Amino acid sequence: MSTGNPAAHSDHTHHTAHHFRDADHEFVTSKEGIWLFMVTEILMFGGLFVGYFFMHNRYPEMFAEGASHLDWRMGAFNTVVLILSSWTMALSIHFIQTGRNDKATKMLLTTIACGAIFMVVKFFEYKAKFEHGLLPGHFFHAHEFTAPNLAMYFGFYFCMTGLHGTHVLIGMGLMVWLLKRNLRGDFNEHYYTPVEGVGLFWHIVDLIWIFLFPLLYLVG
Amino acid sequence: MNGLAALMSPAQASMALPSQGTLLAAEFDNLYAFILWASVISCAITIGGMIYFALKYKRRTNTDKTAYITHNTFLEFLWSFIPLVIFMVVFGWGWMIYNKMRTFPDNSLEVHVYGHQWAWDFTYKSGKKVANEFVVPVGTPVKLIMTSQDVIHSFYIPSMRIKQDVVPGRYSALGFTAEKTGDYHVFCTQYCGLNHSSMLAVMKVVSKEDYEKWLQENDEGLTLAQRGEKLYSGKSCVACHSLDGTRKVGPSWKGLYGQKDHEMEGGLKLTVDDDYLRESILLSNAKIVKSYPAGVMPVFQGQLSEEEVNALIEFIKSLK
Amino acid sequence: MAAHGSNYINAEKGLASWFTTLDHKRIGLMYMISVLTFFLCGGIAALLIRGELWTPGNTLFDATVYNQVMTYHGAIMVFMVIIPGIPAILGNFLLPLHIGAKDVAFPRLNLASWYVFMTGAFLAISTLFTNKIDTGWTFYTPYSLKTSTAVVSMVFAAFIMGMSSILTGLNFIATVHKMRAPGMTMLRMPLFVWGIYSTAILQVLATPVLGITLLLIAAERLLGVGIFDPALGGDPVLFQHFFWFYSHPAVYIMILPAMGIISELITAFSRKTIFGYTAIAFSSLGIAAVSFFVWGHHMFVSGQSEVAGIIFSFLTMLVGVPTAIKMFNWLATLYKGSIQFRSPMLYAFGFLFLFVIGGVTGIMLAVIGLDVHFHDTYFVIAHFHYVMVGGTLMALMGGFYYWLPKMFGKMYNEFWARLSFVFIFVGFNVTFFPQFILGSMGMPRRYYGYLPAYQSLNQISTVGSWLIAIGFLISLYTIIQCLMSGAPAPANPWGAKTLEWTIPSPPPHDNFDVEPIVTAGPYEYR
Amino acid sequence: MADKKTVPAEAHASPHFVVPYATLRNVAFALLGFTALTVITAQMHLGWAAAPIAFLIALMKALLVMAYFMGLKFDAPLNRLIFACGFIFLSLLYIFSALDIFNRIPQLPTL
Repeated sequence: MSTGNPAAHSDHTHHTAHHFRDADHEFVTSKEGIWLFMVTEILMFGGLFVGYFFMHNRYPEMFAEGASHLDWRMGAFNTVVLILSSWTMALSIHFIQTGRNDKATKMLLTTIACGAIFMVVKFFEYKAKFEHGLLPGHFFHAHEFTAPNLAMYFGFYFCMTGLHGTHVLIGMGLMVWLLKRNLRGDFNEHYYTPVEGVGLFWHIVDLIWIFLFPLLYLVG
Repeated sequence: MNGLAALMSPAQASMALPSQGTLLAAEFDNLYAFILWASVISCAITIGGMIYFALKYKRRTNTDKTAYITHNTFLEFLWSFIPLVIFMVVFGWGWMIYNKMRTFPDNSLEVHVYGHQWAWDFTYKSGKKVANEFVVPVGTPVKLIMTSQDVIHSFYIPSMRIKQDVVPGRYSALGFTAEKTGDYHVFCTQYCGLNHSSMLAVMKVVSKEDYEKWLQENDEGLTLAQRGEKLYSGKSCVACHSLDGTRKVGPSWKGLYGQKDHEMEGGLKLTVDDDYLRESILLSNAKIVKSYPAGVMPVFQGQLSEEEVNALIEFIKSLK
Repeated sequence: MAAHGSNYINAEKGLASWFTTLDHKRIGLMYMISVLTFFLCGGIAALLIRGELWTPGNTLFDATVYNQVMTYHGAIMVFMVIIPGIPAILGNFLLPLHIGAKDVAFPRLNLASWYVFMTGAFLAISTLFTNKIDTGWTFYTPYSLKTSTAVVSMVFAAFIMGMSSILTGLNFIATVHKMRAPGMTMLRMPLFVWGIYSTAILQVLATPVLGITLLLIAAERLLGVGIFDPALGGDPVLFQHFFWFYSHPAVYIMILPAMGIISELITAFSRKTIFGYTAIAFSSLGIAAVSFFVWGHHMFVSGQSEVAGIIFSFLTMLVGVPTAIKMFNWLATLYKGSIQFRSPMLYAFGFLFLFVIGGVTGIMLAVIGLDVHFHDTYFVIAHFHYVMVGGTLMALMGGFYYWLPKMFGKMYNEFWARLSFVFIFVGFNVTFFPQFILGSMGMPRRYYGYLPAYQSLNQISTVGSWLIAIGFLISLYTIIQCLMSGAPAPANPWGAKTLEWTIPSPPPHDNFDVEPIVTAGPYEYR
Repeated sequence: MADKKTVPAEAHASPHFVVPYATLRNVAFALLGFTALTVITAQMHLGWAAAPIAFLIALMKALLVMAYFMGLKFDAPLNRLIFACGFIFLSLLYIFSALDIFNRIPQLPTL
């Protein structure tokens, strides 16, 4: 099939799949697919949030006590890190679109680094919780607490941040893949669908953290 | 053909419904009859129409011309609007009945119902406790206040046309006024594990005098073995242990006492004596009889008094 | 236009070419083989259930085994047969053909979703060799948290199969939006596509919530978080909300594509344009939308608040209207048609017959005052089998017979196909009609033992299940015979008007040698 | 629902859009500003108002991310509708469950 792609041909130049009319057709279709996938992410995390709201409504004191065990400084720091990473992710798309792939590489690297920093901070947070026995459910063995079912708060804490952290790790893995392809010269201003897709995924990760931060650390 | 007979016989409650235990059941049956007939008529129209069209417009030749009819707004409005009206009528009617079901008079006789795997316990205001068979007076509003110890159960009295899930950690309620004396089945309708289908109870509706007399009854004057027999059904041993030698979830009690070479999982053989029975009742999972499942029987330590254990063992001894 | 030369079946050779294929038609066939295998498993479980219920006590096995068989019957039939059934088999095969596309939007994703589905399915089946699960397919808490069986493996299996369902759904939505041939406007799409499209929307919007719910069950069991566990301060009724938020729309995931098939069958075998195309198309979307806020009718006696129950009862009535519209429009399509009694059409008649009964009993159950009595009795069992088996399975069978010539380029034996219909249809009614009576008499569902008074009706029902089994065996024979020695099928054996009949049977690898340009609707029988 | 144009791909002149660098930078600063604001308000211990304020700020941040970083402001209307569906149906889950849960007689388990 013809490539609807006027850019220079290298071995890795993207060829429009045979069942699409042209490159634009492929792009809009892929993008819609990505958006549909993002909807499922929202609904999946959303279910967890709904559960959180109902339980929070039932046990406000318990949740407040749980939140007091978290360090809001770490949460705030991680929020800043994720916002910056979201920005650099958006920039890497911007640079590929404007033909500056080397800058995009730097931005992708920064994004991965931010993800890594986020996970390191998360690691230290988790470590502190483990040391204090602030673990979910059956594993909870902290001393000095008042709410009888404080274990539930940490159940939520670990489920929500754990699922979110898994997404961060997946996102980082995808970005390493993007980085490799970008260095190989796969992307140009006409073809950057994978970058766009991973970008949207990464923004979802940011979006969820934007809500998790006040929910778990501030309001409690 | 009991079911079909019930369906055909005009004397019975029609439409295969159980007997009517309350006035509300009669109202229920009226609504059901209405919907049933409306359904029969709509089925007759649609299925009849289908068959009529299918036969009338059967293909004659391979070049039949068909009418090109794309739509008819008036007809389409009609067959959206008429069902909607019917649906709204039955919705409102059902709502009325539901409201009555969920209204509990202040002067109701309150009975606490406690569901657990796989039996029902009932506690009366007087402190009287019974299991799997409870008694209510006729013509008196009754309110059941229900909760569960373990998983969700559901309390269902078909003749009263009422049902309510019994949820652990909270109370739910059922209310009714029985109109006729007699025995009524109670089912558990929320799947609750192994013996879900044996989680039955009987509701005895008796006259007010009999009810008062029953309330005064107590265990005095019964032999130890007789008391054990009451506990056998009361503590739901009956769900898993037969008295006639048939194999249920657990071993039968028939001829159990004194049995020699009673083999356990792991090969241990012992003679069934008072100590073994006592341990098997109180710490049920300490020894498991060979080929029977472990961890099924609840632990009764702290649930039974010393005297009750004795009564049960005496009852087992009496089963030769 | 005989089937000569290259087609999608012989375009590539060898087993490996099937496992790496990106062709939507081949993937459809792979789904067909897997789903039919699972259908056989679920069917055997059904026969075992009915066999055990021959007597009130122990007939074939004890309560432990009964509860497991009942659970696997439900889980297999729901997650592995009916939900993937029509969309993944016929949807995959037909959607691109129907809209004049070369393939679905994301062929690789399509293959991936088959692998994901099979992974989940094997995990589900593998629990049979461990601690067999006994919760019922609904996984109600707290029982599913207390039982010692393989709940975690099973919920992960269902989670994985849910992911597959999501991927299929989003693929189909993008396909419908973006891959239509020139001139194929939304309102020129066949109604089967509308059914699949509405289904896909449900798959994408509802399944993620099931995903998180199942993950939470796993978390409850592994960690003891306590959201759904009353012993830890959770709310088991909240679980039911989460569960039915998915599982009620899932009912429409099962039935909407079936309704699409019926529209195709009725027009083709009446050789007449569909009555009220727009009404049927939009009623699919309407049903899909409304299905998201009626789930509470599964919970009328669960202990949810009475206000919620009444509102859910009211909203449920609204689903009845678009369903009634479809029903009457199909009838009106028959009017002044030229009706041919080929076996697919017999299945369509069977569908209409059974679906009306399933529908009106659905209304009975939606009336809150009546449901209090019928809830969790055999009445409910009978109702949803009338809709799921009498509806979905009838349509699936009709669809199979309708498109078999297109799929394999061979005609089947009409006599055997009709005989199979007779057995399935009669057997179905013999099996499930008595269950309405049992239900009104008060026999609860999921009962291993029952009152002796219920025995005769149960025995009638069991005999019916054997008739159904014979019917499906005849169908199996018919299909095998068709594949082995069927006469070659012409491109358009039925004289139908949708696009798939304009290309040879079986279709070539790329579907359309020349991209079709659509100038009219799908049912232009003038 | 879906666009009814004959050939969807040709309906848009070009589906690509570039979000200007300055816009992305401004949004990033705004997001950092909002983060600071939410931390500050949380330190003020505003009682019942704390939660609504925190969520209002989170909502503003989320809208900024969606509109500019994710480019929904410039994207095809259909994609906007699709993404909105996620939130609409999530709110259905919440609203109808709440309809039950907040209408029950409050019953706390004996912990």
